[in-house]
Amino acid sequence: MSILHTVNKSAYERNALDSCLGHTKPGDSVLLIEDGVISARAGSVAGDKLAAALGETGVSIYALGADMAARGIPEDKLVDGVKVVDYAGFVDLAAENDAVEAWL
Amino acid sequence: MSILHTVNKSAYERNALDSCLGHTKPGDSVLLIEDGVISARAGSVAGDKLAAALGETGVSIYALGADMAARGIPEDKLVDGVKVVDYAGFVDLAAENDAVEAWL
Amino acid sequence: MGDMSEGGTTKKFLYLNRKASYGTVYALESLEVVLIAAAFEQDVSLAFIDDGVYQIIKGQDTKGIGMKNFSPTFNALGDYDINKLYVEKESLDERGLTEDDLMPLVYEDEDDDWAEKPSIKIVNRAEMADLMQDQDVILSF
Amino acid sequence: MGDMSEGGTTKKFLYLNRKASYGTVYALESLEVVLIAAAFEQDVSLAFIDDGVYQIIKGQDTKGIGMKNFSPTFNALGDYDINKLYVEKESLDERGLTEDDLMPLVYEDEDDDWAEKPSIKIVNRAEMADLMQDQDVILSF
Amino acid sequence: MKFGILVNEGPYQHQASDSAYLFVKAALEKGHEVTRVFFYHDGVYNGTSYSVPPLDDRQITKQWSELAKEYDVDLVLCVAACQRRGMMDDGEAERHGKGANNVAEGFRISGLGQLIETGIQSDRLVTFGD
Amino acid sequence: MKFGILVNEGPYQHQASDSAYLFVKAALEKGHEVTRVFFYHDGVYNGTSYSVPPLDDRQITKQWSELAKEYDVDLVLCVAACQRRGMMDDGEAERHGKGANNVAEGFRISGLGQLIETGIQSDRLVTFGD
Repeated sequence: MSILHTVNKSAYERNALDSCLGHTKPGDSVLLIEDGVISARAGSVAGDKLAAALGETGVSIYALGADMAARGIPEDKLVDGVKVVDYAGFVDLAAENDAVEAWL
Repeated sequence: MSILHTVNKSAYERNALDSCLGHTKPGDSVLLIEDGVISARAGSVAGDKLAAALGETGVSIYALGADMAARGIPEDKLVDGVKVVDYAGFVDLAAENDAVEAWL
Repeated sequence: MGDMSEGGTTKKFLYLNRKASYGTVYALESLEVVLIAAAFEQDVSLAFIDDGVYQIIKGQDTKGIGMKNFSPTFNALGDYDINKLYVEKESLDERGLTEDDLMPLVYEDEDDDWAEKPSIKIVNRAEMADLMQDQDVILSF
Repeated sequence: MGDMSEGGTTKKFLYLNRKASYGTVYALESLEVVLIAAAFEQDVSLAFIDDGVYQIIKGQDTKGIGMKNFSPTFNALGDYDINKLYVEKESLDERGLTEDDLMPLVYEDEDDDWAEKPSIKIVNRAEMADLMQDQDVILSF
Repeated sequence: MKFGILVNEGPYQHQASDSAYLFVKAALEKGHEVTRVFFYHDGVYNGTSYSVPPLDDRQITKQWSELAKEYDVDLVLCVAACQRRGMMDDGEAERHGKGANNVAEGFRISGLGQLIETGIQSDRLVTFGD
Repeated sequence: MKFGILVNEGPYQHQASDSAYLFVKAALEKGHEVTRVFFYHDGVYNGTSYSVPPLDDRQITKQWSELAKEYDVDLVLCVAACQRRGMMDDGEAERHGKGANNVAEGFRISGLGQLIETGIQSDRLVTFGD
């Protein structure tokens, strides 16, 4: 079993990312969409948290490229290890995991 | 000059209370309404933060009684120093201060 | 993907409640879906984490905000065989709450001579994460 | 409560922007009000704090999300004599951003031979708090 | 004292319009003047005449209409928000070739200038949102 | 694979319905099946036929209608949410003595049971909200 967790709000505005990361299991995936991508910028408070989670929790972290572009976040400013996907990749992640959990 | 700051979300869900408290001046008032009242419960993480703000920032902190009651928070469980007001009291606070700033 | 029972598919449904009642409509609507879902004979669990724990706090009184107090409806869940309400201990602790602050929700266990038993189970964060892994469908509000 | 000027009341309006663009509509609507407000000849300031700083970040490209990129409209503010855009340094720092990541918004100063000057002022949190104290009307989105 | 009110959210989903209503009612009962309630963004849904909530739920639109009538409060729905969100009065319906008017009694559709005007003419502007 | 979709927010205010639309489109273009899109809470506003957004803005309701037609997707608006929020089809309009139908092409009003059914019949349920 594995879960795709979606987070659509910035870690600066809401507790959704923190709460999500506290409830993942190794093998799970976390996808940042909408304002959620703001958390993935390197050299930031939330980015450091994500980097730590990548090292400690055994989860994979993804960010939706279309939402990054809209918020002016280039791929080379992402936290190391965060992977960029498009909507087709989002669909694949939903299919590859056994359930999708939205952290609204 | 003084400002009435309104905060309508819990400090556990959003950063609005933190951001608000970082932008007050001595003599300002902060009014917790809606889910914002959850932050005012004594013996909690947010409650401790509010207690510290009461001691350090020179602001007055209020909570709307009707919203406390809806969320099962009795007056005797409030952080010491937080004052309870009704809607008429909310109106008075808005009138007594020079401007009202909503932390949405 | 779930077992077959009584001619239909039975899946594990988790209702994820992370917000308090009244400030937004999600708590009320989550409860509405749970009640409707009872007719579909699925395997239903409710999770209360973050501010969601406030949904089942004792002593809610909504007269002053003009809304209906729907918290008594949680008492009816047991009659619909919905008796797995998981509340996260860390979420209670952060908010200065204990199990005693929650409504004493119960159900009658038909496998144990209809003994009255508590519907609320306090679990820690790791157990809550395990519970999530065990679901077919997770509904977030 | 504001001065009288050209037969009408002039008040100090602060537009408080705390949310990023596109995730919610508030950023766009705040900008719409600011543009309309220009016709009323009020004393207008814009504050960008928290995720609001992302509203004026460089290089926004919305093709992939199907929405209109309205960030170029910020360039027009100078032509409407709206040139007091206060950005909080602490909010930039937390997010790993610097002034160089922001759009280079400018206006032409009519009192200085139409010299081009920056509209963005980076201020610290204490200065932002002082700015708020100085307002008649604070519009939050 | 003159209060202006800004409501940024629709009814039922968020508590914002309930809070705004109770604030306005309290202000009026204390003898203050409420110059205008401006409904912006999803706030315009507060003015729909098509709403038929359960009888044991609050009737938000009706409450606004009655308050406006009793105290002569100006309830304004932002026109641009209405266009995106499917709220129209007779004028708008005709302009867009739609057959109906779903704006409730006591509400009117107008422009954002009315919000600025409210800020200028009120002693305090109080905002309710999410 | 069969996807079911839950949309909890209305159009324009939050990105939720945009994200849901782009996800559904991508899933369909990859050859997956989308059994149903269930619009709950403010999500029901996605189905208003009265919306007339600016021409340079996205036409969210129309996009849903067209996608539903092209791929035969079932777009369901929650009836209880519709009643509170002023969305009605001919049947509801008649029942409540209102004169109009503001449900756009391709959408239909039905009960919450359809959401549970979607959860049961889909391989994955994906939720978009605020």
